[in-house]
Amino acid sequence: MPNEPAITPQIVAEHGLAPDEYERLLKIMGREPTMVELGIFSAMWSEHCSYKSSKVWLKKLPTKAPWVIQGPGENAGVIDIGDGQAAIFKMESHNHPSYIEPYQGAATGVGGILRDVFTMGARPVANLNALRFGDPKNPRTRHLVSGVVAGIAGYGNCMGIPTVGGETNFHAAYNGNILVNAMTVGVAPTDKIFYAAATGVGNPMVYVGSKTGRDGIHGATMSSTEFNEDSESKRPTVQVGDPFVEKLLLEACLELMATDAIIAIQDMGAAGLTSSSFEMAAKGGLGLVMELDKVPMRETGMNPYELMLSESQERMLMVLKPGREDEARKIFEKWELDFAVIGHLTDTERMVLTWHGDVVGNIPIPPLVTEAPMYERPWTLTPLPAELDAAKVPAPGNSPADWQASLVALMSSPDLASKAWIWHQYDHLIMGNTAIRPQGGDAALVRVPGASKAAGHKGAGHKGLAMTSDCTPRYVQAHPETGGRQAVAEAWRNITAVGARPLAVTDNMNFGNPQKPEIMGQFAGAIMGMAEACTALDFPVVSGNVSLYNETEGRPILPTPTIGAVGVIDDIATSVGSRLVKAGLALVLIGD
Amino acid sequence: MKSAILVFPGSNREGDVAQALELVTGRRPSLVWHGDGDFEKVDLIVVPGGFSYGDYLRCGAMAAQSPVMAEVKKRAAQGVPVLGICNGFQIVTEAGLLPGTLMRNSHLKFVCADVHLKVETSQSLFTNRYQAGQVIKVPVAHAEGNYFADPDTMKKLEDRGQIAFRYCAPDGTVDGRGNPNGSSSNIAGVFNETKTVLGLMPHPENAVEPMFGGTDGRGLFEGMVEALS
Amino acid sequence: MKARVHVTLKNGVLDPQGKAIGHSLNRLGFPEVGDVRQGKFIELELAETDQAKAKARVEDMCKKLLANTVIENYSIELVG
Amino acid sequence: MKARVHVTLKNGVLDPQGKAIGHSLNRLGFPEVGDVRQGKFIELELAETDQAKAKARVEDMCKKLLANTVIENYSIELVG
Ligand SMILES: Nc1ncnc2c1ncn2[C@@H]1O[C@H](COP(=O)(O)OP(=O)(O)O)[C@@H](O)[C@H]1O
Repeated sequence: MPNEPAITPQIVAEHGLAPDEYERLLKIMGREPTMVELGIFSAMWSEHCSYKSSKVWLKKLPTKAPWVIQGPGENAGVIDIGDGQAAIFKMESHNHPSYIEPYQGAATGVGGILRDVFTMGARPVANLNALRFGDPKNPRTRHLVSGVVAGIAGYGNCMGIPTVGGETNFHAAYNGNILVNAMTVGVAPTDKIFYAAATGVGNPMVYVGSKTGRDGIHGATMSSTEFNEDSESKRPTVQVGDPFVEKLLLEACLELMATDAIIAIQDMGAAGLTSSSFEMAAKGGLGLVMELDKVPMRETGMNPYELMLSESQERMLMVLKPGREDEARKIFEKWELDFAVIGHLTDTERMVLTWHGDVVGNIPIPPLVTEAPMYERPWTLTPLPAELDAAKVPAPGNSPADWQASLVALMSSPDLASKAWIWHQYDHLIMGNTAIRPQGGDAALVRVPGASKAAGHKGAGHKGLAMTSDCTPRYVQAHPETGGRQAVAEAWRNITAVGARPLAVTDNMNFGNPQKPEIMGQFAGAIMGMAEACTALDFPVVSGNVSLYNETEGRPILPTPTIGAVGVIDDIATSVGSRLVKAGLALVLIGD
Repeated sequence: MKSAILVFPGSNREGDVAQALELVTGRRPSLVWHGDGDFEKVDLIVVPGGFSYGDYLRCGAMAAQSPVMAEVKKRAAQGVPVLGICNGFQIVTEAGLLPGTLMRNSHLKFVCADVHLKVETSQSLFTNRYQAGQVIKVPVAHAEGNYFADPDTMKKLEDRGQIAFRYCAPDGTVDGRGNPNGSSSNIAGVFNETKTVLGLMPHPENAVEPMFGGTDGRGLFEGMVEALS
Repeated sequence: MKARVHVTLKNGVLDPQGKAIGHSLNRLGFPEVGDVRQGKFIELELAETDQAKAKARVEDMCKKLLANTVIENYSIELVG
Repeated sequence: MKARVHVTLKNGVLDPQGKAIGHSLNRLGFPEVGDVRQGKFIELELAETDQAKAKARVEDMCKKLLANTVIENYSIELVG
């Protein structure tokens, strides 16, 4: 390539690759990489894409059950919910972008998780979000809260997907690293689920959606490094979401999916075209030629490096059956979206990138994937804290006035106070299927469309999906194993409390810097606790996401393994909410 | 009763209103794509909620200029009933089928909540199943539902009985408490002069089933069936 | 050629956004701020070289789409 | 004194609104319209008579509230 700069150690470091990781790259390539190749390795081997610190631990989670159709490893998890229907769901973080630009960060987080779900063929039926902010007295907190909530509302409402639940907590440990975890649940016929594995040498690779701009270049590496003073300077890379285009993309994809033209499909999320193309080719054991000059571009003067690493939103990559391009193009043009054939599959197991006919990148795919760094980072478990001596904890006074004061203190604490001001900004009723709304019960409950009696559903009435998101970070901090167990158990209880059968879990592991043994120990402990609880409850983990390096100037967040759970109820008429519906009923306390 | 629901890029409550109409009429309405200048003869045209064209520029502005709306204006002039809900209300006002305009909510936020509406008249094909003064509970879900018209227009609306619904307290009191968006005179829905076009911000289509938001919105659909079948 | 269009609310039309911005500024320590009005500013690239023609076309765009003349005024500037 | 503030998206930042407006205008019979960008235009009444001081204060308002400097630029004009 013209004007290729020489790769210096400084450029390597700027790409977040450790010296030994760069050595590994040289061995795979057998030569010095071009800039675009370096960028690709850097993105693919970032913590965000490679899970290099967490993979060994994630393997310990139970992922199987007779009703699991697809566990971790695809865009989202898939479970059988009867009547020929599947629930497809996942949770994902957009923590760092939301701290930098709360509205757009949160909005594009919602956009990303929606794509993960509809890329598999599901129509999304509900969204949830788990939010952690810093001290409410911190002046920045107000700005972050209002921006994040408006961003989630702006995107989800425009998409027409009800946001039916979530959680919102405050703690000073999140002052410099808020958490924005978004979850989407979708429904698809079990025989119409789409996967990412590319097959068929010669088949066309097709790009659809929005044009590519210079948004979020280096986003994936940014979200894998700690914040510091100069993260402000990374600001211009913030992605801007366009929910209107995503709504068109959803409808266009579902319309094309109703035909049999698609072989494989994958959304462009973190590390955009790079990760989507590598994943599709690697899963199919094939190679790929991509003509980057054919990528629809929003700005002039873009180069291959920028095209491969851009995180522009609302884009998808697909492999079509040969000869079906025109049929597909018509659908996307009807929805006023870009459509471009940008390459084809080969049997070389290499990713060959061309730019106006010149080869600008040529990378062997299997070693990039299989020889990606994997770390068994040192870890020290958090010891079980000493038991509190109840006698030493000051008890509140025992007069009615004291009780009242305690109650007021509890009810006015930001964590317990009503979150109605948040969920009233979310359209939680659209689609007309919301049976249990926010604050209506321990889990949200949404009717499953198309599963009425007419569709052969065995139950007498409306089938529903119950969903919840739970975690109590201070428990996890005190003792990660117990806290991890507790989070799973609470999610399970919340599903059962509305009368549904808990089926499976998605998670979002939000932690600090994994290179610190005590943080890695929190991660390990939480996983062990979650694994234990999921196994005991027959509650497999089918998808999830890891967000590490949530630290500011060395201060980590509270360990926060958010658990999202889904259950099914055969007849919504048998569900129960948590409202006291009439006076004179008995209140009963059960359990230990 | 044969009905057509318009679909614009970004419409998203067309399924909700189709579900409601089907429930009440037993007949699936047809969906009409915005680019179609012509469509089959129907007894009712529904412009549904959503974010047509992303609600960019002004809510409803771009959709109002589409070929299908030119056809809708023609049919409305011939007396074909038109129901605009939420974004549909914004579209039909932008298209000039109804007076006034819908501005940003006074608190500037999107609001999704059940509200109470006072039915102002039962004398219309849309409201004949309700009684004047009756209070119903249906949800709203919008960021720009703050109805505004100049004083002359407001006076005309009042004088000619063109106000269909007003936001109110559960007991029917019309004052600031029940108003979710700052609308002038608590207006939630208005008619054209002949009461064949109705625009309203709330979503009766999300209040037609007991377990999914109640049934207070059902009357609107049943009333139309009665009037138009 | 480029057109710069300003779309502003007519006098007498309530401006909830402007009002909210004014309040916020007052609260943020800017008591000197009185009335605030928010409008739109739209820049258009035009493949047209004749000033007069361009002006007439943009006028038309304003009437048809860019402004809601029931509540908004517009003004047009041409550059380059 | 009055301040007129323009807030526009930085170069390279996606402008979904502008894009949609451009498409719409093309469809409505204005094929000459190319790129469209939408920004905000804010007018503020100020109880301040000193130009230099007013300028500094409005600058501050832009940074604190009126513009999102992560993705937006602003420019200030003082009148009267
Ligand atoms: N960020 C959010 N998004 C949507 N709903 C939320 C959010 N935060 C809280 N909620 C909803 O508010 C209600 C109360 O939340 P919470 O105080 O966490 O109670 P609980 O512990 O009973 O779930 C729940 O129904 C919850 O789903």
